[in-house]
Amino acid sequence: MSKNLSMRDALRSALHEEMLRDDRVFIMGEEVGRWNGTHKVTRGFFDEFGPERVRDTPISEMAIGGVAVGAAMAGLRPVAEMMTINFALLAFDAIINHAAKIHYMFNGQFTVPLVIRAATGWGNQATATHSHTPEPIWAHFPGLIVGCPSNAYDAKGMLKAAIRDDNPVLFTEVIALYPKPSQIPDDEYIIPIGKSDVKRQGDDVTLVAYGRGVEWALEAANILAKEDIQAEVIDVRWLRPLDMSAVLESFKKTNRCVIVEESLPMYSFGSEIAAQLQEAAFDYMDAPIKRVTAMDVPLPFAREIELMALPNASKVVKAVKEVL
Amino acid sequence: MSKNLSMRDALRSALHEEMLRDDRVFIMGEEVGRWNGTHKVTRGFFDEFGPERVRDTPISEMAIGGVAVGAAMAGLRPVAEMMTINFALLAFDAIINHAAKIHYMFNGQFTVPLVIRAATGWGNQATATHSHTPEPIWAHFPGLIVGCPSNAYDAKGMLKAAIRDDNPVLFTEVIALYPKPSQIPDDEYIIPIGKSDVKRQGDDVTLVAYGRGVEWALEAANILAKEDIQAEVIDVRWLRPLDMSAVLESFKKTNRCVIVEESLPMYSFGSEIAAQLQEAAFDYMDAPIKRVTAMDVPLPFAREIELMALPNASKVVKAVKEVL
Amino acid sequence: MATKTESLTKETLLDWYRELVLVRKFEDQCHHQYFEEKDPARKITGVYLHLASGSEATHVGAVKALGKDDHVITAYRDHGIAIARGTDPKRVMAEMFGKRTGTSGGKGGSMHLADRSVNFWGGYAIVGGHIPLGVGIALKEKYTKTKNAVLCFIGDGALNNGYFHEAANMAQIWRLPIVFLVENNFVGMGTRIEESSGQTQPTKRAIGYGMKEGPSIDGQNILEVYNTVKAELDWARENGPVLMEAKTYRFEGHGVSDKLYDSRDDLKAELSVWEKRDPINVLRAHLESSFKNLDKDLAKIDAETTQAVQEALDFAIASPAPDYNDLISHVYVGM
Amino acid sequence: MATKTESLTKETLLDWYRELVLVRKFEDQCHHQYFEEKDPARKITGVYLHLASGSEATHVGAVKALGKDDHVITAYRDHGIAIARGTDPKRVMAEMFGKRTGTSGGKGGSMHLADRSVNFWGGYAIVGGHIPLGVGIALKEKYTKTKNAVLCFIGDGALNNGYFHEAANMAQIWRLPIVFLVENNFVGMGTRIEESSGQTQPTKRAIGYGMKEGPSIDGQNILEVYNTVKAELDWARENGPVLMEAKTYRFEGHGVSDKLYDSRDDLKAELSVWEKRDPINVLRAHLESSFKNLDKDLAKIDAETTQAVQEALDFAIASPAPDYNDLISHVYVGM
Ligand SMILES: Cc1ncc(C[n+]2csc(CCOP(=O)(O)OP(=O)(O)O)c2C)c(N)n1
Ligand SMILES: Cc1ncc(C[n+]2csc(CCOP(=O)(O)OP(=O)(O)O)c2C)c(N)n1
Ligand SMILES: [Mg+2]
Ligand SMILES: [Mg+2]
Repeated sequence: MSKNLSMRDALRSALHEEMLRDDRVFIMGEEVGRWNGTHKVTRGFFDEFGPERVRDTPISEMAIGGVAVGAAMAGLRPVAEMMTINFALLAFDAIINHAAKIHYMFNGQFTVPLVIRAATGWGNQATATHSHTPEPIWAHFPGLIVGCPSNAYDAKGMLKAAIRDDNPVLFTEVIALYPKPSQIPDDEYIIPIGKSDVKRQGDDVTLVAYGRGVEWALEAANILAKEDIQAEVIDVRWLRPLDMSAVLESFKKTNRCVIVEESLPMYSFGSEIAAQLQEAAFDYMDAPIKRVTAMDVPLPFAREIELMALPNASKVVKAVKEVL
Repeated sequence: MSKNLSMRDALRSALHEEMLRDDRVFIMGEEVGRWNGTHKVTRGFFDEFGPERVRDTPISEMAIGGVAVGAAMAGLRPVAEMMTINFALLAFDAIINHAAKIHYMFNGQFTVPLVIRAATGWGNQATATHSHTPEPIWAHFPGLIVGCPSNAYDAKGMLKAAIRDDNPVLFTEVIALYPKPSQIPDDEYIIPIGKSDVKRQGDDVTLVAYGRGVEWALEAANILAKEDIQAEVIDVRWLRPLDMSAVLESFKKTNRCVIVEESLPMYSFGSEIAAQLQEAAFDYMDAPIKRVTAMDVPLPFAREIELMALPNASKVVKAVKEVL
Repeated sequence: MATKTESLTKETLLDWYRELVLVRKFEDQCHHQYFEEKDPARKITGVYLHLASGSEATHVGAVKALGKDDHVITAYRDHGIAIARGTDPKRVMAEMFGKRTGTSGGKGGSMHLADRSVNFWGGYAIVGGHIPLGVGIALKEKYTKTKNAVLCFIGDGALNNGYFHEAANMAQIWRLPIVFLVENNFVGMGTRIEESSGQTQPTKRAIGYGMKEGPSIDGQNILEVYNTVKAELDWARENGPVLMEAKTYRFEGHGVSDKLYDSRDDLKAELSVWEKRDPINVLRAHLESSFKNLDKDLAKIDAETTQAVQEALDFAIASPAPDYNDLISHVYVGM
Repeated sequence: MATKTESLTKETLLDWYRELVLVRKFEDQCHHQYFEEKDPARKITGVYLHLASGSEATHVGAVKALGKDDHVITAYRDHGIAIARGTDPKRVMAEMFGKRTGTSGGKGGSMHLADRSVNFWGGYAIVGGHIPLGVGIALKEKYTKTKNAVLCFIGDGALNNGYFHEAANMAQIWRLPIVFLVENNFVGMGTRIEESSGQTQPTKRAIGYGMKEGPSIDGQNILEVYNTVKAELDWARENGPVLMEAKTYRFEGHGVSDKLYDSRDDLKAELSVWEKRDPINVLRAHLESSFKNLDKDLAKIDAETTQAVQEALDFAIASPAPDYNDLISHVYVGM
C-alpha cells in the first residue's frame, strides 16, 4: 500500500515515525514548534510531542548548532533545523569544527548522532543572501555526511537513514521540491547513506546530478528522448560519502557526461565529479565533461534576471548536444 | 637595490608602506597591536601608528568581519586580521553574505575595499580544528577575491594589490612560509589581482599549485629534472578570479598535468582545475589529470601520522610518473 | 520620559503626520499588489516581503531625529525607513517590483533597500548581520573625527544573535557614536520575546557591555520617539554607544508567507490591543488636541499621500526590468 | 563569601594539596619537555601547549565540587582539569606526546584532552566553541530528568564571543542545569580584560540573559572555589544556569609560543603580584594554620607527586605512536 505525498509530507512522516520510534530523537530550531515550522515540515508536532521534544529556539544559529552537538554527544539524537542553509553559514564552525571533528579528535570516545536539516535552493527571488545552495562546500570536509534528496520518496528514506546514523549529517531540502509528490509506501523503508541511484537508464550520455539538478536532468532526458538520444540520469543523493560507482559504470557505457547542479560553478559539485571521472575513466572519455550550473554571480531579486542565472532543462539539452 | 626578507617581513613591509601611503588604511584584529601580531607581521605597528590605526579587538570574529565591512563601506580601507583562517569560519557569514554581496546587492552603491588577512596551512601539529586550508571553499563564492602567495616576493606585491583594490579580498598566508626569504626590491611593485605566474618552465608536465603547493611542486620539479623530466610549475596565486591562461598554455604543450594543494581533496582546488582543463583542453589530454592533496581526514596531532597526511614533493613525483 | 522635548511647530507635526500616512499607504499598496493584484505585470512577486504597518512612529520618528550627515541602517523591515530618510517612494516601490529604477536597481528587493545619497546604508536580510556594519560606519566617523552618529535598528529577536553581542561590545570598548534602537515588537516571526530571550527588558542587555542603558519608550508616539532618539544620538556623538528600546508592534504579521494570526490566538488577541494604539491615530489625537481647524490640512495630506503612492506604483510598473547586463554587473568593482 | 562551607577533613585537604602539587609539577614537566629537552624522542612538540600553572585551585577545586555523574567541559587549558577529574596522568602526558595511549589516542593533543569515562567532555581549541556543547550536555540531563549538572569553564576572553551569548541565553530560556564558571585571569593571549570587554565584571553579564548572577570568588583559594562551585551546582540542578567568576592568573603566559612577559611590562608587574598568591601556598598556609605536624605528610606528597609525574613521563615516552590505521580511523562511526 502507498500514499501520494508531497516531499514536505514525506519528510514530515519520516520525522514523525522516528520521533515515535525513539524518544531520544527531538527537534530544535527556529519556528519549528508553535509556528509549525517555516516550511511546515513539523506541522502539528508541537501539539503532539510537546515543548520538550519540539523546541523553539531563539535566532541563534551558532548555539543551535553547538547545543545540538553537545546533546548528541551526551546521547540524544537531535534533529536541528536551520530554517534555510543560508543561516547555517552562521553555524559553520559549530558544524565543521565541532560536529564533524569530535569523533575523530577524541579518538572515537564521543559520537555525534546529529541531523542538521536545512532548506536549500533558489529561484524564488530570495536574493543574494538567501539563495545559497552550498552543499558542495560543506561536503569538502571529512567527518560530515551531506545528503540532498531529489524527490519525496528518496527524501523520506534518506532522512530516516540520517536520523539513525551515528554520524553528523547535513540534510538539505530543496524548497522548490517541497510541494512535489511521490508514491510513498506505507511500509517503512530506508535509503542507505552513500548510495547513488540511477533515475533513468540510457546509453548515449550520462547526466550526473543531485537535488533539483535531477529534475532538470530528467526533463532534459525527456526532451532528448524525442530526438532519440537516451540519457542515463544518476542521482548521487549523498555528496559525502560520494558514491561514484554508478556514475563510472554509466560513463564507461556512454563515454559522455554532463553534470547538472543548482550551485555556483567554481570549486563545486561539478568540479569534483568531472575531476574524478576524467581520472578514473580517462580511457572512456569521448568528449569533454560539461557542467550546467548557476551563473557565477550573487543572485539578484528581479525575476527576469534571476531566471537567466538558473540552470534549466534546455541548458542541459544544449550541453548534451555539445558533447555528442 | 633589494633586500633579503622573510615572507613575514615582506608582508610587514607591504602593510607598512600602505599604512604610510594612505591613512584610510588601518589594521584590526586579535593581538595585532600590543602583542605585535600572532605571527609578528604587524610587529612595531602599535607603537608607530597608535591604537586608532592598529586596533586590538576582542575574540569576536563575527564582529571583526562585520565591523570591517561597515568601515570599508563608509570609506576606510580596513586590513582585518583573522589570526588564522580557522577562526574565519566564525566570520563566514560576514564575509560571504555581507562583504562579498553588498556591492552587487545594492547595485554598486557601496564598495567594500576590505582585506581579510588570515594565516593558513598545517603540518605543525595544530590538530583538526586548527589545520584548515579552505581557500577553495571561500573561492566558491562570487564577489570575493581570494589570494594566497607562495613566497615572500609575491606576498608583498599581492598584499599591496589587495589593499589598493576596491573589492573584498581574503588574503591567506601559509604559516610554514612566513620565515622563508626572497629578494625584495626596494622599489615599490604590485602584483596584479587575478594573474597567475609561471614559476618554472618545462615541456614534459604541467604542475599547477598555489601557496605551499608551489614549494612542493618546485621541489618535485628539481627531483624530476635529475631524471630529465622537465616540469612546468604554474602558481595560480589567486583562486578567484582564477586565471587559467598560463595553465592552459602550458598544458597544450605538455599534455599532462598534476595539481598540488595543501587542502583536502574533495570539492576543492584540484577539482576545479582538473574540471576546467579537461573541458578547455580535451584534445590535448594525453593522460588523466592527477591531484596531490591532503588526505581526506581531519588532521591529527601526532607528528608521525600528521606527516603521512601531508602532501610532499615525493608524492608529487610519484603522481607525475603516473601520468607520463 | 525625562528627555527635554523640542518645541515642535504645527508644520513639523503635520509633516510627520504626512509621512506616517504615506508609509502606511505604501505598505497597504504593497500588500494589495502582492495579494490582490491579478495582472502579472502589476504584481509584486517573490517569497519575501515584510511590512511595517504599526511601527511607523518608531521608524519615522527615529529617522527624523537624524542629522543630515548621520547614518541609519536596519534589517529587512525597511520600507518606511527609506521613505522617512528621504528616498523617493517611486524608487522604493520600483525596488519592490525588481525594477531597474529601484533603489538597488531591482537586484536587492524589498529586504535590501539602500540609498547612499541620504546615508541610508541599507536593509539587510540576515538577522543581526547589519549590526556590526553599523558599528563599522560609526568607527569610520570616530576615526575621521566627525561628530556624526549612527542609528542602528535592531529587532527584539535579533538580540539573541552572536552578531549583536560581539558588535555591541566592540562599539563599547571603542566608544563609538551609535544608538542601538531595539524595535521591540515582542516577536520574531512567531516566537515571543519571553520564549526567545532570558532577559525580556532589552535595555538591560546594555549592562553586559558596560554600555549606557538608554530609555525604554513608547514607539507608537512619534514625539516621544523623536525626542528621545535625538537626545541619545547627541549623547552617543560625545560619549559612545547607547542601547534603547521602542515598544511597538507589527500589524501585518511577519512576512507575506506568514499565517501567524491564523495560528496563534494569543498573538491575535495581542494584535487587537495594539491596533488601538495605531501610531497614526496617536499623532492625530495629539495634533487635534494641540491645534484647531485641521480638517483641511488632514484632507490635503490624505489626498496627497494617496496620490504619491499611486504615482510610485505607476512609476514602478512602467519602469524597465533589469537585463542580462545588470545580472552580470557589480559582481566586482572594476571587473 | 555567603556560602555555607562544608567542614573538610584533613585527609580531604591533603588530598587536594596533593592534586595542586601534582598538577603544578605536571605543567612544569611539560614546560621542561617542550623547552629544555634536547632528545627528540623525549620532546613535546607542536605549535600549541597552554599551561595552567597558577590556576590550579580554580581547576581542581571546581572539579572536586562535581558529583560522579556531573559533567565538566572546558577550553584548551585543560591538563589540570583532566587530572583533577581522575584521568590517569600517564594518559594525559601520553597525549602531550601524541601517543596512542593518550586520552585521545594522540589525535587530539594537549588542547583536546577528554575522558568519557569520568564525564570529562573535553578541552576545545576554538574559543567559545565548547560553551554550547556544555549547554547541550545540560539539555540532555534535563531532557532525561536527572539532577546532574554541568560545569563549563569559560575564559574571560571567550565571553566576548557570540558562542557565549547565544548559548547562555539558550541555557537560560530552557533553565538548564549548568554553571558557567568564568576563569578570569584578566587576559586572553595578550589582551587585558579592560581592553577587550566593555563590562569588566564578568558576572554582570548574567543580567543580559536574566540569569542568576553568581558569586565572584578568589580562584586562588581552593576552599572557596570548592564550596562556592558546589553550592552553585546544587542551585543549578534545581533552577537553571548560573554565571560565576573565579579570579585567578596564569603564571606561564598564554602558550608556548608566547613572549608576553618579554613585551608587556604591565603584565610582568601584574604577574609578580599574583605569584604571591600561588594557590599551592594559599592552601599550604591554610593547612599549616589548621593542623599541626604536617611535615611528614607534605614531604610524602612531594615525593609521591614527583614520582607520579616521572612515571607519567616514562609511560608517555615508552608508549607507541599512532600509525596509519589510527590516521584513517574514527573519521566516521561505522565506516
Ligand atoms: C541569521 C538568520 N536567521 C534566521 C532568519 C529568518 N528570520 C527572518 S526574520 C526573523 C525574525 C526576526 O525577528 P526580529 O529581530 O524581532 O524582527 P521583526 O521581524 O520582529 O521586525 C527570522 C528568524 C534570518 N533571516 N537570518
Ligand atoms: C575562535 C577563536 N579565535 C581566536 C583563537 C586564538 N586564541 C586562542 S586562546 C585565545 C585567548 C583566550 O583567552 P581566554 O578566553 O581569556 O582564555 P585563557 O587563555 O586566558 O585561559 C585566543 C584569542 C581561537 N583559538 N579561537
Ligand atoms: Mg521582533
Ligand atoms: Mg583569560
